[in-house]
Order: sequence, then C-alpha cells, then structure tokens
Amino acid sequence: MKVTVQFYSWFKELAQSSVQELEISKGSTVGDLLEQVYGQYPKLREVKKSTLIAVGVEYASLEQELHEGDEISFFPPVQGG
Amino acid sequence: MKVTVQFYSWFKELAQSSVQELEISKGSTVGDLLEQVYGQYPKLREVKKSTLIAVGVEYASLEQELHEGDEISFFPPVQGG
Amino acid sequence: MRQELSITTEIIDETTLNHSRRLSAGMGAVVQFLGVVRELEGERAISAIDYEAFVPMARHQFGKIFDEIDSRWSVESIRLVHRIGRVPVNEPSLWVEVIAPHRGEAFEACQYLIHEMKKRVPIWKRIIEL
Amino acid sequence: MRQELSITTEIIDETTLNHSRRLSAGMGAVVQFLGVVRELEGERAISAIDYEAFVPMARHQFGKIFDEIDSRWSVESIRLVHRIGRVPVNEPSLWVEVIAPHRGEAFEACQYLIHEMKKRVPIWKRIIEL
Repeated sequence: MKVTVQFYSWFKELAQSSVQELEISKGSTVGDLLEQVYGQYPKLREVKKSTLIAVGVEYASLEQELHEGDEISFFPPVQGG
Repeated sequence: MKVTVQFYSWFKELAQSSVQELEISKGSTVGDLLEQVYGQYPKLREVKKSTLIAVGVEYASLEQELHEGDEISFFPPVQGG
Repeated sequence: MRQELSITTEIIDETTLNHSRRLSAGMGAVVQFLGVVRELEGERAISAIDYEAFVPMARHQFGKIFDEIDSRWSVESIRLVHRIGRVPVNEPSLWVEVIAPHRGEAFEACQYLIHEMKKRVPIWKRIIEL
Repeated sequence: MRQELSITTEIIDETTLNHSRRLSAGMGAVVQFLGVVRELEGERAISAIDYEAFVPMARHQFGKIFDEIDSRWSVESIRLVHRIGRVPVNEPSLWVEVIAPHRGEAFEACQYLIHEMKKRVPIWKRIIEL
C-alpha cells in the first residue's frame, strides 16, 4: 500500500526531499516504515533520538499501524515562539 | 511638639477628618500617638487589627520615635489593582 | 533598568503606551497585564470603583518594588499605570508592562510586581453600587 | 471559551489586535505576551529567524492545548498569532492574549500555553546570520 512521507526543518536536507510516496507492506507499523526510511537515508538514523513522528496531525508511536494513504511526518524537536 | 495625622479610605469616616495637627510630648512613639488618637476617635480602636501606619512614605512600627513635623498616616489594608 | 510610573485620573491609553515602547535588540519577551473593573464585587453588582491613593507614598513604595525586581531579575524595562478616581466597570484600572531577555523572568517579575503592589502600595477601592 | 488562532507570514499588528479585543463585564484580567526575535542565538549574532510550520498539524496541536486550558482554568478568551517566514531581529514572532476573571488563572493559562507550544506545536527556526 502507498503512504506519503514528509520531512520538515533540517530533516529535509538529510532526506534531500520534503515529501515523497513510499510503498509499504500491509500491516506495517510506524517503526517498520522508519526502518525503511533509514535504509534509504542513512543520515536520518544518526539523529534517531531527536526524531519526532506524526501520522496525519497527531504524534504517533512506533507501534502504530499504518493504513493506505496515511501521511507520515518526520521532524526534529519543535521550536515555536 | 507638633505632628500631622492623616487618615485614608474609610478611616476618614471613622475619624471624621482626613488630616489634622496634633500636639504630642517629646520622645513619643508611634504607639503613644496611636493611643492618643484612639482616645479622640474610639471607633478607630475597634479596627486596630486592620490598621496600617506610615511615617512619611514608609511603613512604621509602634516603637518608632516621632519627631517635630512628622506626617503620620493611618489607613486600612491596601487594595490596589 | 528603565522605570516609568504613572498614577493618574486619565483613561489608560493602551495604543499610545504600546507605541512608546522601547525594546533593545537583546530583549525577547514582553509581558503585559491589564486589570479591569469587574461587574461583581463579591456578590454585589457594581457600576464602578473609586480608587483613592496616598500618592507620594504609593510612588515611593512602587519605586522600592521596582528596585527589588531590578536586583532579582534581568529586566530591561518596567512601565506601570494605575488609574485613580472613578473607573467604570469594563475599563482598566491597571496597566503593567515588563520587558526582559526571556519569558520566564518577564512573567515572574510582572507577577511579583502586582502581588507586592496589592500588599504594600497605599491605594484603596470604594465600590460604587449600581 | 473563545479561541482565535492565526499562523501567518504577515507582520503582527498589535494595535488592530488590541482594538478587536472583546471583554465581558465579568472579566478582570488580560495577560498578553509578545515573543520578540533577539539579536543573539546562543553566542552568534543573527539578523533574522526563518520560521517554518507544518500548518495543519500546528493548528490541530494548538487546538488541543486550547481545549486543555478550557478544561483546567476559567478563561473567557485566548487569541494567538504566530508569525512564520522571515522575522527580523527586534520584531515579534508570537503574540498571545488570555482573558480571565482573575489574574492568577490568566497568568497560569498564558504560561501553560507557551510552554506546551514549545514542546508540541510543529514550528521550527532557521537562523539567518548577520
């Protein structure tokens, strides 16, 4: 199934992209997707501890199951204000 | 010696006056003056616990010694804001 | 630390106060507080509050509080306006502004100022009933 | 509780925001906070900050924080403007206003809002050096 992956802030540079579609297997979790993304962009793995993940407009856990068409966002710690 | 006594807020009603001169004996303290004022305005004694006292622009203790020309102010708890 | 204090019978003019704000390039936080006369004092409906001040002592006590803030926090500027005389319901009686490098110290200093004012500064209310 | 949220590339217009304030007669406290871009980020002199937001998620997360405030404090109105895009040194990036019956709840709610924003709302800075 297809999902959309978005990167924000300096994660865009690490991924050399701000948005892309990925094909993942049915039943994949956020954690499974993260491993797939790390395979493609090894630099992102180095900042794993500083990585926040959202599905749609909510923060997501690694165990959360994904569905067709989900938008998953990866970004560094937020700094509003 | 002469001092000036001022009343503020609803103490003006209790003393039926906002300002007056009083003759006190040399060496009198704030506490001595207070007793003299209570003799003159017994209603003020009833609100003794709610009474704040200043000499000039500073809060004063009962033990503070007074001097010729001092301005002593009696008032209820403050309520700015 | 810059200090500006006004105890006045005039209406508090926020627009003019905001236009006269000065902020150096190291400052990151402006906290403002507006105290407004409420329609209820306890259970009673009121139309206004008459504020009375012992002005020379009020100015002196505000000055002491400002100096305490200056010694405790890194604050660039404090401005305070207290309206006295009759203030109708829904109009401000108090305007305070604190400018500091960071928000923590600006919030703390602003709250300290109001808290100490309510304990020490000789200003009193008289309720004007409806 | 009234809520107004704006995430905008426009300059924050305090005068217009203050003129559009609505305050019911039971309200006694207005707390405002202005976050301003400082000339130093750590040790580095900067000229501006570029703010980037994931806007739909930022709006959603602000909404959740507003709802938390509504359930914890008696607050009549929250208004928040976050400027994004390039914000030069000495200009505000954030404007917040909280209106409540009493100052305690207005200060607490305002500080909670900013604190939670900095933890959860997806907005990021990019330093523009001098």
